[in-house]
Parts: sequence; C-alpha cells; structure tokens
Amino acid sequence: MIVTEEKTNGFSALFVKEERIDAHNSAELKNYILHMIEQGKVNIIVQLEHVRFVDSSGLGALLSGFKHAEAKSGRLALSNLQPQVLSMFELTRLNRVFEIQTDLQDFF
Amino acid sequence: MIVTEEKTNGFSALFVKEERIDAHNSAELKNYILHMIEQGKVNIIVQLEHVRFVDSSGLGALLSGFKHAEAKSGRLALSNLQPQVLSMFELTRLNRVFEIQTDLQDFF
Amino acid sequence: MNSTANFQVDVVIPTQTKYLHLIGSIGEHIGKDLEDFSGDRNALAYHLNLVLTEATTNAIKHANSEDPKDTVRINIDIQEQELIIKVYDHGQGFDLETIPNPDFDQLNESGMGLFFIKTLMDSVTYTKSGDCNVLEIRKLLI
Amino acid sequence: MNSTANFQVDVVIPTQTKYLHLIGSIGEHIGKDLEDFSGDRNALAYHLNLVLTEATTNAIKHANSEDPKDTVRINIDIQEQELIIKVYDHGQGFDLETIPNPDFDQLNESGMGLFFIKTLMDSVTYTKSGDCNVLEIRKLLI
Ligand SMILES: Nc1ncnc2c1ncn2[C@@H]1O[C@H](COP(=O)(O)OP(=O)(O)O)[C@@H](O)[C@H]1O
Ligand SMILES: Nc1ncnc2c1ncn2[C@@H]1O[C@H](COP(=O)(O)OP(=O)(O)O)[C@@H](O)[C@H]1O
Repeated sequence: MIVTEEKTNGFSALFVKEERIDAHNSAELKNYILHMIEQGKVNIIVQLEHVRFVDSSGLGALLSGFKHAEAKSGRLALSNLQPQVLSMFELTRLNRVFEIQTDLQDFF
Repeated sequence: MIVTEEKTNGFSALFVKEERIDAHNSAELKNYILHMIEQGKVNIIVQLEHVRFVDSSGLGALLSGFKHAEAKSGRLALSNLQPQVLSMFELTRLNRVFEIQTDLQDFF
Repeated sequence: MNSTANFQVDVVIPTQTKYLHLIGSIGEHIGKDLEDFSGDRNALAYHLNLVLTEATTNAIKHANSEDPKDTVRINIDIQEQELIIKVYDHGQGFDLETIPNPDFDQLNESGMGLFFIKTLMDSVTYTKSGDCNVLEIRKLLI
Repeated sequence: MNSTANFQVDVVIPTQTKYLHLIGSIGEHIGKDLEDFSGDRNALAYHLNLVLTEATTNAIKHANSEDPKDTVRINIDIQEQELIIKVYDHGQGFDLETIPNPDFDQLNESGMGLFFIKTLMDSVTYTKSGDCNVLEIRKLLI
C-alpha cells in the first residue's frame, strides 16, 4: 500500500497512491490510519484521487478510521473521489457519514 | 483508436492516446498514418507516451508508415517510448530502423 | 452476427487475496467488452469487478479449509442475454437467507459484501454442489 | 508454504480481436502475481501479455474456420516451476518448423509474432489434438 502524508492547515492529508483497495491491502490502510490516530493525528483527510476501485473492505477500513477519529474528538473526511468510487459510498449511504469534498483545497 | 495531430516545425506530430496497440486497433493506426502521408504529411513523429503495450501488429503498423513516408522522401520517427515498449523495438532491431527520441522536443 | 457472442472464463486460484486483482480485472474487461449491453458499460464493468472481488474474498476468508492447497474456482459464463458467475468454495457453507442487510443507520466495518452482490446483480443463490458450495450470481444483459 | 501456489485459467472466446485485451491482461496479472519468480516480474508480465496476445491473434486470424460461432480456447497452467500456455484453434493448422525467423535486415510488416513467442519463452510446439490444433508454450519460472 503506497501512501504519502502531508500536514496542511492543522489537518493530516493522507494520499492513497493505489489504484485499487480490496481485501488484499485494506487491512494495511486501516492499520495505517489507526496508527496516525494513535500518534495524535485525529484530523485526517484521505485523498483518493488515484483510487479507481474500492470494495467493501476498503469502505470498512475508512469507516474504522472515521469511528476512531471521532472517538478522539477528531474527524476523518475524504476528498477527490472518482465518480465510480463515490457511487460505492452512495449505495451504502456512507456519503451521509463522511464529509466528502471534490478537492482537498475545498476543506480550507 | 484515439489519436490527435499537431503541426510543429514542419513535422506532423501524431499523439497516440491508447494504452494498448494490438491486432484489434493496429489496422486503424496504420490506415491513419497512410492517410496522413497521402495528404502530403510525409514527415511524421509518432508520440507514444500513453502506449504501455504494443504487439507485433502495432510494430508492423509503424513500420508500414515508415516505409511509405520514406517512399515519398519523408520520414517517420518516434518519441516518448515507455521502456517496455522500447524493448520491443530492440528485440526486433527496429530501433535501428526508426529514429527514436526520448522526447518530442529532442527532434528540434 | 451478434457482436457479443457467448464466452466462458474459468479460473482456479489458491486461497490468497493477492489474486483478487486478477479476478476483478477479468470482470472489468468482460463488462467493457459487452457491446450489446444497453446500459452503462463502465458501470457494469465496475460492478462485475466488485461482485467478483466480494464473492472471491468471501470464499477465501470465510470458507478457507485451512489447507494451504485449498483453492477457489470462479466460473464466468457470458450468454447472449445473461451473465452467470459461479464461485465454488470448500468451506463449511452458510445460509444466505439468514444474512441480514447492513443497518444503514449504524454501519459496521464488515457485512457489506453480500449487500453489494444482491443489490447490483439480478439473482444470488448459495447451494451445496458435490463436495463444495457454489455461490451463483446472475445478471441479465438486456 | 510456497507463495506462488499452482493455479489455472481457462478462457473460451469468440474469434474476435476485441477479446485480445482481456487475454493479454490476464497474462499481465499472472506475471505480476508470480512472487517466487526471481527475474524481473514486470518484464515477465509484459512478455506473458505479449505472448498470449500473439498466440490468440494467430488463432483468430489464421485459423478462423469462417464459422461465426468459432471459438479459441486459451488455457494457462501455473505450476511451481513452469508456466504452460495452450492455445487451441479449429483451423487447417500449419507447420511451425517451416516458419522462418524474420529477416532483420529487411523487416516485414508481419511475421514477428511467432518470433516473439519463441524468443521470450522456453519452448513452443504446435500439434494436432483431436479435432483442433494446439500451440503449447512453456516458460520456466526458476
Ligand atoms: N462463502 C462463504 N462461506 C461461509 N460463510 C460465508 C461465505 N460468504 C459469506 N459468508 C458469511 O456471510 C457473512 C456476510 O458476508 P459479507 O456480506 O460478504 O460481509 P463480510 O465478509 O464483510 O462479513 C460473512 O461474515 C460470513 O459469515
Ligand atoms: N494458429 C495458426 N494457424 C495457422 N497458421 C498459423 C497459425 N499461427 C501462425 N500461423 C502461420 O505462421 C505465420 C507466421 O505467424 P506470425 O509470426 O505470428 O506472424 P503473422 O501472424 O504476422 O504473419 C502466419 O503468417 C501463418 O501463416
């Protein structure tokens, strides 16, 4: 799982550089996010521009991060979703759970 | 077959916007190039930046263009080959036939 | 001649998640090749990728017989009007009818896979077949 | 446990070039998944993509029985030390031994397909098998 991290305006931006999140790499994404939260980075934006495909375990990894950030009074939001990835959030109504912006800059 | 054409410094640059050239679309590429030559565009640079894969029929299409351009005292050259695509030219020694540059600009 | 003639894909993989990408991509390509499909072919391609990924993941994760030589077989049969996916596992099986839909007001990290399969395809069954179980998924292509 | 366990892919496609992309991609994915291969896995992925594309193209173009329902079967068997590709066609067949290598000093537009297959893989045979012909390609994975 290739990810890069950036600090912007008090948020940690996490860039996922994989085209595909499925049960082969979602646990790694989940653990990466949980580790960030443990380190005190509780305000996270996951930038998904490169992600062309996400399965239920990928959604689960992001939801897990969301819940853990919330438990520490932080938040986990999403940006730059490709249309078909966004439709997965809509089907599961997870678009009502996550704050989702078209672009990372739209958060600021 | 998605291609775009540009006129630069007396050359016609042909940008191939496909990831893959195989027997399904190589005849189209060949005909496109032959049509350009018939129209008098005998100096052509084929820009292959987007092409990740080429098979023997794709090499054949480019070779056909090369021969037809030469027959009209023109030339057909190539630029921006991805490493694995370049290795196909090396295996068939077609790298000795075509003038190949790393970047389109290198021709000028 | 019908431009989308019948064709078949049959894959047998070890129970390892690294093969999900291969299986999913096969579904994606098939979706894009179905030129007679009147709906959105890119959406169909994503959905076949997803459904094959979810069904194969379940066969790997929930039905692993602990035998490192255990395999999952995935069969895809594309007919003129219908696409049929069969995923065979060697596990203890389960009762598809007892699996509830996710609770959308309190979503859980897991339990969304079968929901996607049921929602995006036209019919789903899970039955015993000889010494294995088969999840059969059908999608109408008309 | 060996990380690259045995697996199989079997595909039956109509004799249409639009399916080449699917077949080639399967080869590419298999190459990338072969974690035990000590050589360059990206190169292997490209080579399997190419070899499957060339062999399937030949079966579509040179062995088409004019029957629109004609099919090509492609079988890929990945074993621990070897990968075996079999491409079955229903054409009149040909004698592999009589096909010369390309003349590199005066290259032709066609005739490079079998050269790639022979150069990039370890062995190639073409034989009759029942009512069809089979091109069998082997690549050692050690
Ligand atoms: N092939 C299978 N063999 C055994 N149990 C299965 C199989 N597929 C699904 N299940 C059961 O159905 C449940 C729901 O599956 P699913 O909706 O895909 O979500 P998840 O796999 O995330 O739990 C699983 O938790 C498992 O108990
Ligand atoms: N499956 C096949 N059935 C019949 N003839 C074949 C088959 N495969 C290859 N050939 C013959 O071998 C020749 C060389 O094939 P190849 O090197 O792939 O180049 P090309 O297909 O461009 O001619 C073909 O022109 C054809 O005559």
